[in-house]
Amino acid sequence: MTLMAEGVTVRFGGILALDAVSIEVQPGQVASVVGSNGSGKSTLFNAIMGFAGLASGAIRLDGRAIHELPAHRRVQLGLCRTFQTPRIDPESTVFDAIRSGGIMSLKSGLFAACLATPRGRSEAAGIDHRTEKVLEELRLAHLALARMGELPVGTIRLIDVGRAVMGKPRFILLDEPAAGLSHAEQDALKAQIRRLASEGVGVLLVEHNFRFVSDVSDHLTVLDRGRVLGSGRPGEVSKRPEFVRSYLGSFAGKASAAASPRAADTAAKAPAVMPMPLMECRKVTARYGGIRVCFDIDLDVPQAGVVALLGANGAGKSSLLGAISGLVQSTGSITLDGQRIDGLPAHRRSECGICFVPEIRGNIFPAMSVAENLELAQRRLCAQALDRMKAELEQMFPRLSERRFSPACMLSGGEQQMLALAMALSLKPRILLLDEPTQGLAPAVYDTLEAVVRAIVGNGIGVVLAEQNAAFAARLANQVIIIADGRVSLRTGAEILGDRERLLRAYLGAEPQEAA
Amino acid sequence: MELAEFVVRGALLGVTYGLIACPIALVYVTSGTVDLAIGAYVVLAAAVSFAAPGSVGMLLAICVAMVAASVVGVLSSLLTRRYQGDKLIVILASFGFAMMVESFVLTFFGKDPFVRQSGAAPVEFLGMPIARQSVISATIGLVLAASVYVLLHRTMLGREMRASADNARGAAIAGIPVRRVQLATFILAGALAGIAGVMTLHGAGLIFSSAVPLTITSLGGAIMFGLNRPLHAFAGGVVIGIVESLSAGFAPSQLSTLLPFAFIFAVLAFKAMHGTEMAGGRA
Amino acid sequence: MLKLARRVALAAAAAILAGAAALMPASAADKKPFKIGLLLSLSGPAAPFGIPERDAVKALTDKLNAEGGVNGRKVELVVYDDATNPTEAARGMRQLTQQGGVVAVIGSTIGSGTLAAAPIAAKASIPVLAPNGTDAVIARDKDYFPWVFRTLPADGVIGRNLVERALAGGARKVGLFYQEDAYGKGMHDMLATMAKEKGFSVVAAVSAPLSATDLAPQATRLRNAEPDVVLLQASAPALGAAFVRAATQVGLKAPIWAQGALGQKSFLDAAGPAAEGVNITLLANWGNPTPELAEFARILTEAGTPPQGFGEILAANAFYAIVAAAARIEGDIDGVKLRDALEAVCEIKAFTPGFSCYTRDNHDGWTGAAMQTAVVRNGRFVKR
Amino acid sequence: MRRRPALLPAATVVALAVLAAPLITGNLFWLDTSALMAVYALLALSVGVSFGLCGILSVAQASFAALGAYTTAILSTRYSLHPLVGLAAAIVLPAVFGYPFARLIAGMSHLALAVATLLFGHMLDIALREGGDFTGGYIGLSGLPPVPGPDSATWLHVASWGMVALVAALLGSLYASPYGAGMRSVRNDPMRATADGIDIGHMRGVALSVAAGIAGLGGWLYAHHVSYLGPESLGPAVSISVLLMAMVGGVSTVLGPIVGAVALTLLSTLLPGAEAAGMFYGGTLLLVLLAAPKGLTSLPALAGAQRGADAGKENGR
Repeated sequence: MTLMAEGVTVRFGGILALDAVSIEVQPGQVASVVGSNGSGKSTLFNAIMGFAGLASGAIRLDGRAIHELPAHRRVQLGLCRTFQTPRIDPESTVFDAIRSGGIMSLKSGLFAACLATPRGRSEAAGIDHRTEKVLEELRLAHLALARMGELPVGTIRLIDVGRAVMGKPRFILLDEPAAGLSHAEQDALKAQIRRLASEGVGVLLVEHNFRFVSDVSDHLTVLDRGRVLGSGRPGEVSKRPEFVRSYLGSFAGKASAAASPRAADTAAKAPAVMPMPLMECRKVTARYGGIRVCFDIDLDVPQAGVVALLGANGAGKSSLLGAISGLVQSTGSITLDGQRIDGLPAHRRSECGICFVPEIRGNIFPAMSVAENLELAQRRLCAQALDRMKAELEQMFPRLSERRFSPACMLSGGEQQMLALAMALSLKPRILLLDEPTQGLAPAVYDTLEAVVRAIVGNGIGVVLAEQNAAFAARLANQVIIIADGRVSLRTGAEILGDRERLLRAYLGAEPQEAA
Repeated sequence: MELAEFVVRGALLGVTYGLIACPIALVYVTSGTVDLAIGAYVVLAAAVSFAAPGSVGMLLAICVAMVAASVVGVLSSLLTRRYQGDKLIVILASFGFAMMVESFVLTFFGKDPFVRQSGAAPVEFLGMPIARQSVISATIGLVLAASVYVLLHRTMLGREMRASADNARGAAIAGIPVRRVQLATFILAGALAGIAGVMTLHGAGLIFSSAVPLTITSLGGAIMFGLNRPLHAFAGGVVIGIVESLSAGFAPSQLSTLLPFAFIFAVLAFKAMHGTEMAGGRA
Repeated sequence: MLKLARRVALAAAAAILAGAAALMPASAADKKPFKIGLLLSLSGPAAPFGIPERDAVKALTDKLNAEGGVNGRKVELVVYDDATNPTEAARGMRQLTQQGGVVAVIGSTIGSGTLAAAPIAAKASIPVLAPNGTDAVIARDKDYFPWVFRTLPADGVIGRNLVERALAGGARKVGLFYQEDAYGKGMHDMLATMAKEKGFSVVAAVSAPLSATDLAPQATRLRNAEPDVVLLQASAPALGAAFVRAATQVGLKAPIWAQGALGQKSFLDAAGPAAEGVNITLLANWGNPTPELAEFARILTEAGTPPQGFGEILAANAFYAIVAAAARIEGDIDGVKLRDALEAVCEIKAFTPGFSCYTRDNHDGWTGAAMQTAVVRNGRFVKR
Repeated sequence: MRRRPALLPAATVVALAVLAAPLITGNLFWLDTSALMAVYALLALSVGVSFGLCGILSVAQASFAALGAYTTAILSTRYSLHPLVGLAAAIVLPAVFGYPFARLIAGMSHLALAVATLLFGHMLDIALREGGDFTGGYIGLSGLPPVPGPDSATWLHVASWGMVALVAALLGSLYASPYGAGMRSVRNDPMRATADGIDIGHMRGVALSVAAGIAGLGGWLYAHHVSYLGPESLGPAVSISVLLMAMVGGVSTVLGPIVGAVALTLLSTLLPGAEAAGMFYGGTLLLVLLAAPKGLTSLPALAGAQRGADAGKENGR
């Protein structure tokens, strides 16, 4: 009576996404998987559910190998999952969204549905009844008729859990269910998870919110770059150094001593609050369609200074940067050098000097060569400026000229990050928005990256740095803003780096919300 | 030898399809939609060039095709701006526009075929007589395909187009006005279709109702090898021409029209079964 | 939408006013006018035939009315475009017979349109004059047979005639190019039967859809089969021209015998020098006209629609058949009277020779003698 | 009111048909138009089920109708079977064909699937033309028996719209049921649907099968109403125009395709005809698509949503 993954290995092209990972969930147990971005948590879910093929290993349910079965058969056998990015139809009602989780349990088919036979109707009524029950358990009954698109992301996640529960699963896999949930919603979710476990359902949880994880889990597995780093009871695991490293950034432990003085240096050069910020954001709220992902955020960016946005995955950092750059729908005001820019389309904001480097190097053109990428970014420069820019970049990123003719997608992660920064600089930005520049990079690159960002700041550019890797961010930052659940949870100077306990608390959303 | 002749004739015939398939793919990569009026621009250009002889007429014809294409470009922009996502509406709208153009051509340029023959003697190629015009058309077709390659890979506009296709978000970040680039692609597609029209006028000729069959065959050719590569689409068009020719040359006449359709259908079904579809199309 | 509705309303009002204006002089005349319905393909693939048909009837009607009409009765036309679609043809017939108040219908341009529409006309007791050769249109076993009259020789008759003339020179190996529709396919099937009867062989039969443009592969296949003579069964001028051009290009040297439907100016224009030497069996030859035909050409040219091909002839045959029948009727004209009168018509002011008589059993009227052989010389059809 | 109102579309159809009856009976042309609208409405509903409900962008609905129409035409002319026998065959045959066909093409992207189904339509068209005496070849089949029942004008109106209302009632019930919700989730998000335990391949097969059956019914009505059937009658061009009808009316509701069929048939009847017809028709189509890209039935909701969005913007500033 267990769900087991045995030595699961998954490859995407040449990349080893999971390397012989084994994990086990018992009925009535809550097991969690934690790990940084790109550690393979979602891939593990996909492998268990049948959305990703195994290179080797096995998935067993009650001892029976199920990894040859198509995904929907596995669901029918009693596995169920939620998605990290909720997959919703914004037009459907909450009631319908939850109800759809129960459809596979229908015994009557098409004819019953078309003819509305008594049996079909009673089955439908049964599903409706269960839906109502789940709504009540989640304390969402008042929202039954609301459209999914109008709800905040936290509520949507909760609904997604309800949808999974509807299928009466024996094992339920929750992919970051607590990201973006308010405390009250988190409590409702915790209660729901505990109830499920007490009813004998096995729960496998992937979650960044460590407080949440430690509250509900019986067992914890730490994944790091596709491998199991360690496992055990939550209380024990969180004390192990490898966990802290994986969670706060790979060199947090070793760097903390060295980083503080450097950060303090920078802080001394540029005071935490500039008298006249270069960019001011007031009450910025970002939304995708109808889903709001961060709320009323104020942000000032000084010239030649670094503001670090910290927070767990899904806290709303990227959305805020997207909102500032014009790629994500938003409300609130954004002023650059006294000029309102919030009404402009993204490419106009780029011309004004707002330059965004999205996560995973989202500003480069993978199919085009390095030279073409740079030419595109430099196309507005006059001949003189172009020569100067080329010389500057040559000096800053010597690797890039060596690889100028290879397509960007063939570069290593570190080289791609350099290209992404080079392209951003080519646009002559005044404000640079960096989203998780360290994501997926080997720690060896961190020092280079740090030097580059320092050089950029030295040129008088204001930088907003969104990072999960707190240690890396804090080495550069003049000001640190910690975002949890789409809201500012702590606003402080770089000195917080010295106080790892407090940083961890704020980071995990345990710090009291910012006093307005 | 016989086989070779049918292949060569098919390739010559396929150049026209290729020249229509190529802009279909161009529009698709930059704006994710399909302009079903592309065949209508071909007919429109042929009609204008037929009515206004000489090189001025040809230029005028190509310009008219570009103007018509820009109408669909603007429509596409309007429709996607107001209602993000649904590319099907744009495709249907372009079909509506194609109906308008066909009717316009019939009303103002008449029902008769648009053909202008040179009367030049055929040339010998590997011992087979081939119309001089076919050679010229094939040359123009290859030159245009090469120009599309050069445009995409050696000019800034081309890079902006590829960038918009490769990573629209990144393009916006780099300050590329993606919508304007998309409109430019529509107009460029119109120009290519216009040239195809003028070419066909001097070759096989066409009539007001040729637009839809041309579009469907070319779209089939374009989609076979991946709609997101303009040059692959061109090759797809040429392959369709060859299949048509072989089918006309060897199959019983009852089957000769059916086989090219069955060929495209089979390629699409094969791709879908082997999961290469994802790489082939984004829609 | 409101604007559209208003525009439609305005257009309707204008149409009513115009209609009323047109009625004024007619009502002032001695006798009530009668209406003829035109159910023709004015758009879609068959528009190249439907449009000249409409233009010819319009020109002839204007002339007739100017001359005082038929026994003092003027003729009015009600036009419906079936868009080369049998569904629309059926609907159009319903509109013409129910709302149009017509006493006869000319149409449809192609056989399937007539086949779809004829039962409706029969139910409404309105005679139909079909300007197409599709054999099934005049099939005796159909309920609507008493109501349909053909205004040219049937496809079977024309086809047989063409084959006989083409083989008169002693050719034994025949190649065929046909367009993929009822017209082309009918020839293909008949040729196979005739080959058995007469002992010649069909060495290659190739086809293309009406939308085809480049026919070099088809011409090559025919060339490789080395026929003595090539039959060309196409009605679409673009397709016929594309074929003869391809034939010249690929070096297909055998003489080409084309079916009369290609006897059109647009075929000559589109084919250019490639048409030189092509033999054709014509219903009427605009290039070498009889005095009557020259007069018809003058009427058409004055109306701004100069003659193009055979569509005008077929439509004129239909028109004059109706006129001849109407002339025999005293009192009010209705469908039944007109049909009965048509079945007694032996004299039509037709431009196609070979009209025998419409009788109760013969609704075909024209025989193979209608056809005359011509050859293309210097861009004109000349008598062979 | 959590349930979608299952019988509302059918009731609306009945009400409108009754209201229109006095205008139509006694006028054979409008009666004819009304029956044809019903045929198109059935075909557009078929698009609604395949694309609107389950996300299969099939451009072969008229070809399914042709399958049904030819089935009943051959049965009633060649074998002199009663049209009601043909009715069963005309629905069942396309439905049985639809399932494996859907499994074959379901892996394609929207666009490839649209092209493939359009090509299928062309192939069927050629097969029918080359079918010789069996299918009537290029000439088609004529002299089909009329729609069974009293030979009265009103009956045709009642029978054809009765069929539409019946299908609308069945579909209304399907759309409102959990099973229909399953199909809708296959359209919205196949991955999500899989995670809900739905076999999306099977679901698509069922949806296309139902759609083909409805199209077959439309084909039956066409065959016995027009009484002539040729290859052009229900060819690929009709597939495209019924797709347009469904989209113009609103493809994801039961009523939308019916509204679209009525609207576009009226449009083509009322707009000036002949050579310039395409300009008027195409132009009006563009205007409608610009005004209501989610379909005419979405117009009221759309106006509301627009107001909401404007209000949101003002708040934001």
